[in-house]
Amino acid sequence: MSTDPDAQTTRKIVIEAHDVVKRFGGAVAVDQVSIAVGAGEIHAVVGENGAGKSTLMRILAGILTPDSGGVSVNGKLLEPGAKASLEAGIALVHQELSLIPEMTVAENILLGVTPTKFGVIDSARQRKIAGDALDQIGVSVDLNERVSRLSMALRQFVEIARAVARNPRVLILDEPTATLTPAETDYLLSMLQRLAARGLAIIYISHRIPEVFRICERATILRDGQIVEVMTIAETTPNAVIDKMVGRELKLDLQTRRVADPGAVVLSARGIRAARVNGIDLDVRAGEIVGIGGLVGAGRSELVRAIIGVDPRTAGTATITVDGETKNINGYGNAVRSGIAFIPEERRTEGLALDMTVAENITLPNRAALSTGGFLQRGKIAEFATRLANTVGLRPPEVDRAAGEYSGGNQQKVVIAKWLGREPKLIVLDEPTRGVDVGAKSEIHRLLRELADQGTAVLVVSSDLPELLELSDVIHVVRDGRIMGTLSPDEANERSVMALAAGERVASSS
Amino acid sequence: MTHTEIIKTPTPASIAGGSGNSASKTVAWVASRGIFIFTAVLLVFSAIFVNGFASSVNIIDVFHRASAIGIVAIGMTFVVISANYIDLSVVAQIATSGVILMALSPTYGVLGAMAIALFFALLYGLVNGISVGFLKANAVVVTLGTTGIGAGILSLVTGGTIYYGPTGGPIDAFGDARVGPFPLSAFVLIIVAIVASIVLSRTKFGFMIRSYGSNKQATRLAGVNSGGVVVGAFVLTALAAMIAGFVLAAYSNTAVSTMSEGYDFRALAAVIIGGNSLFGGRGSIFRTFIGVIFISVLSNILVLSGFSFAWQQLVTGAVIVFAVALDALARKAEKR
Amino acid sequence: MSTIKLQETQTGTWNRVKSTVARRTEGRAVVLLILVIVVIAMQQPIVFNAYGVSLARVALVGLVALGLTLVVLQGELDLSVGSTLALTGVVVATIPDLGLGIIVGLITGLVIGALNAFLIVIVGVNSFIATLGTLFALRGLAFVLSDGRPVRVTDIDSALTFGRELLGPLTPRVLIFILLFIALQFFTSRMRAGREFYAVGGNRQAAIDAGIPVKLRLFTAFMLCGFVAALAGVINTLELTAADPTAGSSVLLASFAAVIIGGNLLNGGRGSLVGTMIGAFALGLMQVGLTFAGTPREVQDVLIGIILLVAITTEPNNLRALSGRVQRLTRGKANASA
Amino acid sequence: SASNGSDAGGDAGTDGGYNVYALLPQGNDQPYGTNYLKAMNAAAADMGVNLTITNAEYDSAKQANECSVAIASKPDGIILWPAAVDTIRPCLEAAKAAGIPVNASNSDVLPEDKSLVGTYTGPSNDGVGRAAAKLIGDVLGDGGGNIIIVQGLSGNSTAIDREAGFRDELAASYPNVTVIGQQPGDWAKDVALTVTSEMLTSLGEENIDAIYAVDDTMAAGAIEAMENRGIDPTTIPVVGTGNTELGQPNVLSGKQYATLFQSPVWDGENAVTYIVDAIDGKTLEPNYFMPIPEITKDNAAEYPAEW
Ligand SMILES: Nc1ncnc2c1ncn2[C@@H]1O[C@H](COP(=O)(O)OP(=O)(O)OP(=O)(O)O)[C@@H](O)[C@H]1O
Ligand SMILES: Nc1ncnc2c1ncn2[C@@H]1O[C@H](COP(=O)(O)OP(=O)(O)OP(=O)(O)O)[C@@H](O)[C@H]1O
Ligand SMILES: [Mg+2]
Ligand SMILES: [Mg+2]
Repeated sequence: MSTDPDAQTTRKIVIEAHDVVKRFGGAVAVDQVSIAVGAGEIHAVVGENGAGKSTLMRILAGILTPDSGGVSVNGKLLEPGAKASLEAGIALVHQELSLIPEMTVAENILLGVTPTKFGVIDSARQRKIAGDALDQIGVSVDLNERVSRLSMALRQFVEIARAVARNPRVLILDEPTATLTPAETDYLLSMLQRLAARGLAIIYISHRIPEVFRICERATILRDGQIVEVMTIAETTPNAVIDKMVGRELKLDLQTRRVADPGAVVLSARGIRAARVNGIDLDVRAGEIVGIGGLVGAGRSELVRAIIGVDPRTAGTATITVDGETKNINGYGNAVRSGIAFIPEERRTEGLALDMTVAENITLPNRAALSTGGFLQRGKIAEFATRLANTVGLRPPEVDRAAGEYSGGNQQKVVIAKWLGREPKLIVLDEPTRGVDVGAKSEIHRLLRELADQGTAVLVVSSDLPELLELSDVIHVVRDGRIMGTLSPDEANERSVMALAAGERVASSS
Repeated sequence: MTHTEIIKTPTPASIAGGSGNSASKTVAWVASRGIFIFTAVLLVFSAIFVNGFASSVNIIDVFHRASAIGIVAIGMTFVVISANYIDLSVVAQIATSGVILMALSPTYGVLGAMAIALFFALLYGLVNGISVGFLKANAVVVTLGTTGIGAGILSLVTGGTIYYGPTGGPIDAFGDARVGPFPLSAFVLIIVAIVASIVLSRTKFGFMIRSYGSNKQATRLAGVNSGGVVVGAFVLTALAAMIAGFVLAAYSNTAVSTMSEGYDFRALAAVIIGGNSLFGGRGSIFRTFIGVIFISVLSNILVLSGFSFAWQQLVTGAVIVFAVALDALARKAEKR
Repeated sequence: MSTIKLQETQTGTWNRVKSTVARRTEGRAVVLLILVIVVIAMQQPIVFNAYGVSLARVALVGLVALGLTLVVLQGELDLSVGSTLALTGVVVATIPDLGLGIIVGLITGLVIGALNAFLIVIVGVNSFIATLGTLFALRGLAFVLSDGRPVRVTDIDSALTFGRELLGPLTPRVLIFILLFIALQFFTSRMRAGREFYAVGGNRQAAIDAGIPVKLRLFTAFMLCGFVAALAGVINTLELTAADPTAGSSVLLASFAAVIIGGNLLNGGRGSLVGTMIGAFALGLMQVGLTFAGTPREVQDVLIGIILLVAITTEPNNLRALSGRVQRLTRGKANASA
Repeated sequence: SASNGSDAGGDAGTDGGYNVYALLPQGNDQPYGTNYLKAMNAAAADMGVNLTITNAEYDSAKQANECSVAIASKPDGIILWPAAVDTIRPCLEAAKAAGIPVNASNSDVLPEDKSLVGTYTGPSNDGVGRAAAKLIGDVLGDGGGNIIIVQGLSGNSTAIDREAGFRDELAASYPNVTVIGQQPGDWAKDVALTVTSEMLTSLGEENIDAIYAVDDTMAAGAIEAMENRGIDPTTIPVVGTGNTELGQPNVLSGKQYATLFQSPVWDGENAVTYIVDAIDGKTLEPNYFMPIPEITKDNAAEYPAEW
């Protein structure tokens, strides 16, 4: 496909991808994408969750081999494989951290390129190079510390130092700021500009459009694995970029959002403390959607998991009230029995048994209803599963197919479907649409609204700000395991949430 | 026999369908059912070429070889499918129940002795299960430990005494009993297989074991008491080991603390040759049953053909390697 | 140029010590070893006087465990070490020329390791299953080659001299054991290839992404493991002047125990040869002590079983899981009563 | 000379008593070993000997280490029941160097190692095999015939020695008797039962004229195998070894043609008796062989089973 209308660069092209295609099963993650980045350019790649950004980057870094198309550096086509790409000077900072927990900072920074004398690690040089890399990005950390003992932010910087240490021609960063505070982010961005000034080609992925506009020269916009357009930042506006990303006029029209009439309190948590949760009080009412905002690492997942007993609490109590009867939530099993449903953050590892069928996955939480005298009712199961699959709009609705065969969005629908069977009183979702494509995403949103309208209490953790703003009747913003502020729909906007999440109002105490 | 399972490990690729990978899918289909084909081939081959294999007396011997080990393997399948690799302590468990049966029936009667054996079986199941399920300890190490403790105590208490029942006594009678051409123990094996198969494939509990083996976290987050599931798996294994102990003791009307040496890995071998996945989730009792038949027939014809112990070991090992290699290749073929 | 501070850097020696300790994985092994040493010092001091003998026992328990550790560090397992030991022993004994026999024996070990690695890395069989198969097959081969009988080495006298004390009361076995430990410890802590074992075991995808030759590392580990098992077989054969095809039946579980007690994580990425060494010392010294005391073998089995059970069920994270449950339960009660 | 504190069985009657290590490959884990130990401990108690007993579970490397442990604790004497006779030369030499008398028990050392032991007490396993061969050869008569062997655990030295003696004797004196089949019964009745039955199947009942089961437990298995197939055991003579509690009834009832009485009591007692003599520096014969009476229906009653 041609990208004719797209903005070209006058710079000397360093890295180039030619019509790369990558499929995962049926789903096409990257479709006929071509991209060229010049020396000294910071090039943004933006798109919604699941647009194919990370996949494209993994292809550029030689970690994934494209089904067709290729990657070339300085006009030379690369062999497939990570090694060739590394040698060609491509360094990737992964979205999900890829450090070795039990190795030291120095070892991690030079992983794969450890300097040696006759096979013996040259620790002096190792420490020197690692130290220099950290200096270049201006971060100070004990080189002998085991990475497993570092904070998320610090791990992120170690990852970046690791990329820099290979003094690459091309530096790729996949959502590096997701785990950072504004101060840290600010620092990172200026750092990238310094690196670019030295002639590095930088590819920068972020969901935070302002960052893109601050440092990037051009932006490649992906949607559903395809290039929508390549824009020159100087000649466009954030709204234009967002619209292209989403493929429709995205207006958060607060007037037309559903009017919630919250009923009685269903979930009530008081003084919740746990690992990385430092004393939280929180209520969720029937028919109300409560949103939890904050940065990755703020402890939101830990918060909700502690409330409903997935992870142990160190202090605090949580109660659930169903038709006037109030029960303590001690332990997760008890929570589920009293009408709580939980859609976890990690779909593939916590949400589904991927190699079991959709029907079996749906049966799991409903096993009691679907069995008599300890025996499963097969006929009943098929009928039951199909009904729920249709309710959530699973496509295709073949419940005898293994869950792992479905796309991310459909997998998430299955996770939700299996809980709907229990008609939960409270449904807790952690990152409900992470990696879910646009269509599925809006369907899931519709589903959640309907549930709320039917009087279900909903508690949503999301890093996806538009989603949070769109769904929530009230938003609690979490930082360092504390609620920094609570925003009503009319107070809530990207700015106000971010401000709280970054702790700007309470800068002194952070 | 009921027999539900997910034959292939589904991967995103397997719905890519379309061109090219249909061939590799056929490979996968054949390979994943390899054991059934091999067993059939082996049976036909033996019937034709191995002198005396098809005789009714020999069928009995095949079943004698199959029954005790088969019952253990069927029990072990629950531990394997719950993704816990192996229960090494079955060796100690079999001997314990066998010795208790033979040593205590004179005083407490057969049923009394069985009741006492049941107590110890449950003890084994609970200790193993709780350590693995609730203390999250590695199953191999835990059962290695309980083996040392259990076998040590058994040996301390009984010494090497061979306990034997009166000839013609109830236990001996059971051991010698035939139904048609088959020894009673064969029916015990088949009944255990059917019951186990129903439990694993039809009941809520079996479903939870499979689901747990397939994905521990997701199962727990669906509100399943995952620790309890693991305990259940180990208890079932222990019960099977107990029954195997009875059968083994009855077969020779004797029991001694060393009667079940090697049953741990031999049982696991049967489970694996059957094509059950060690990663859990995937598999069935029927597969284990076939694996047991395969191994038993194999050793039977090796003896019939006069192979020395050495060659029997060598061939058995080679067959295991071949079977598991094929299984792995099948999974690869699917991924492609 | 400005730099930002993201962590409270560890200051003061005490904090350094604390964090250093926190990094180690050998904690429980050390505790056990101290316990054993104290008890022995009170009950069977002779264990220390006859340290040559005691070390020989430690070497007997620990040698194969060293090789096994390399595999475990990568999150794999090798069940075939016992059979490898037996087979190589027979090979050594059946070849008339002792020198040649030893070389062929050691090569056999490497080949077996390569075979295991091939099944696991290339064919893609789970290591537990693959080595279960070779466990049977190699034992069978040992029986075939030896016709099921012990095979006596031709050159008994040279073999005998090998078994004798070489340095003070230390036999070659002990010296080889110590040297091998030093070599492998150096390999896994100072050499790039060895150090990368931790990456392969700790986060295999990340290791691949970083361009580490993961397959090569796996091959290396399994071949080293096979080599060490073979070495043990050679040493046994020389010390005993004969090879027994039934040898090594207890080796697998004993080595496994040493590795586990040594605090090596079976999922890989965490642990060390030092830990295995400590584990081997704890087990070996305990066994010698119990032997001196004439404790029945059964009692020894029970003791070791209990230690294993305790060692594995007291892994810090397991305990945390447990305490979490207990807390919730107790809280449950409290609330109920409230 | 007492170097270790253990006072097990220590009897104030004798001056502190001798400290003796008994390095055994089996013990309470085997029927024979269990009764061997009983007798040994009893004898030791009488003679005021402090016994330290080890069980190497037929792992010769383990036994070698236990040997050096023993030598290190400088006992007055060592009783060695080899796990594998081929592997004990180093142990014997070390003991000799340390000036500790060693007697072999139950399984004799190889001829070339004979000079290194004070004496050997126990059955002649080779002799046991030969005796069995005589019994079978004689019962089959000049016509000879075809026989099968049910062996002990593969690689076990007692089993190997008995088979060797058996085959040698056949070759020497009964050329018409041919061994047409052999399988390990692992010392276990159930295994023996299965393999015998399978050999009967493959070789044909009619072609088998006698069975040598290396011990009575397995003989019992062989007999049951025949009974299960409706063969009258008296028609195919079975010879075993041990005169065990399991075997004797079969001999009495005639189901088992004969056995050879091997007494763990004699074995255990004499091991102690002669190590004391050795320590006391008495001159000893090279061997004190356990009498191995041939037991048949007729005389079985005179020999109560011991294990
Ligand atoms: N290993 C995989 N197997 C199957 N599907 C995958 C795999 N990795 C990614 N996908 C799918 O490919 C599509 C693109 O994923 P990718 O991670 O590239 O999106 P992304 O743009 O990085 O999203 P995000 O902004 O959330 O990081 C998604 O639908 C995702 O579910
Ligand atoms: N400082 C830290 N130290 C250790 N682990 C951390 C740290 N910060 C975050 N994590 C881990 O990273 C993951 C994301 O953090 P967490 O889930 O607490 O944040 P969140 O607010 O839920 O963000 P997310 O949107 O990623 O869920 C969690 O698994 C958490 O355990
Ligand atoms: Mg991404
Ligand atoms: Mg989270």
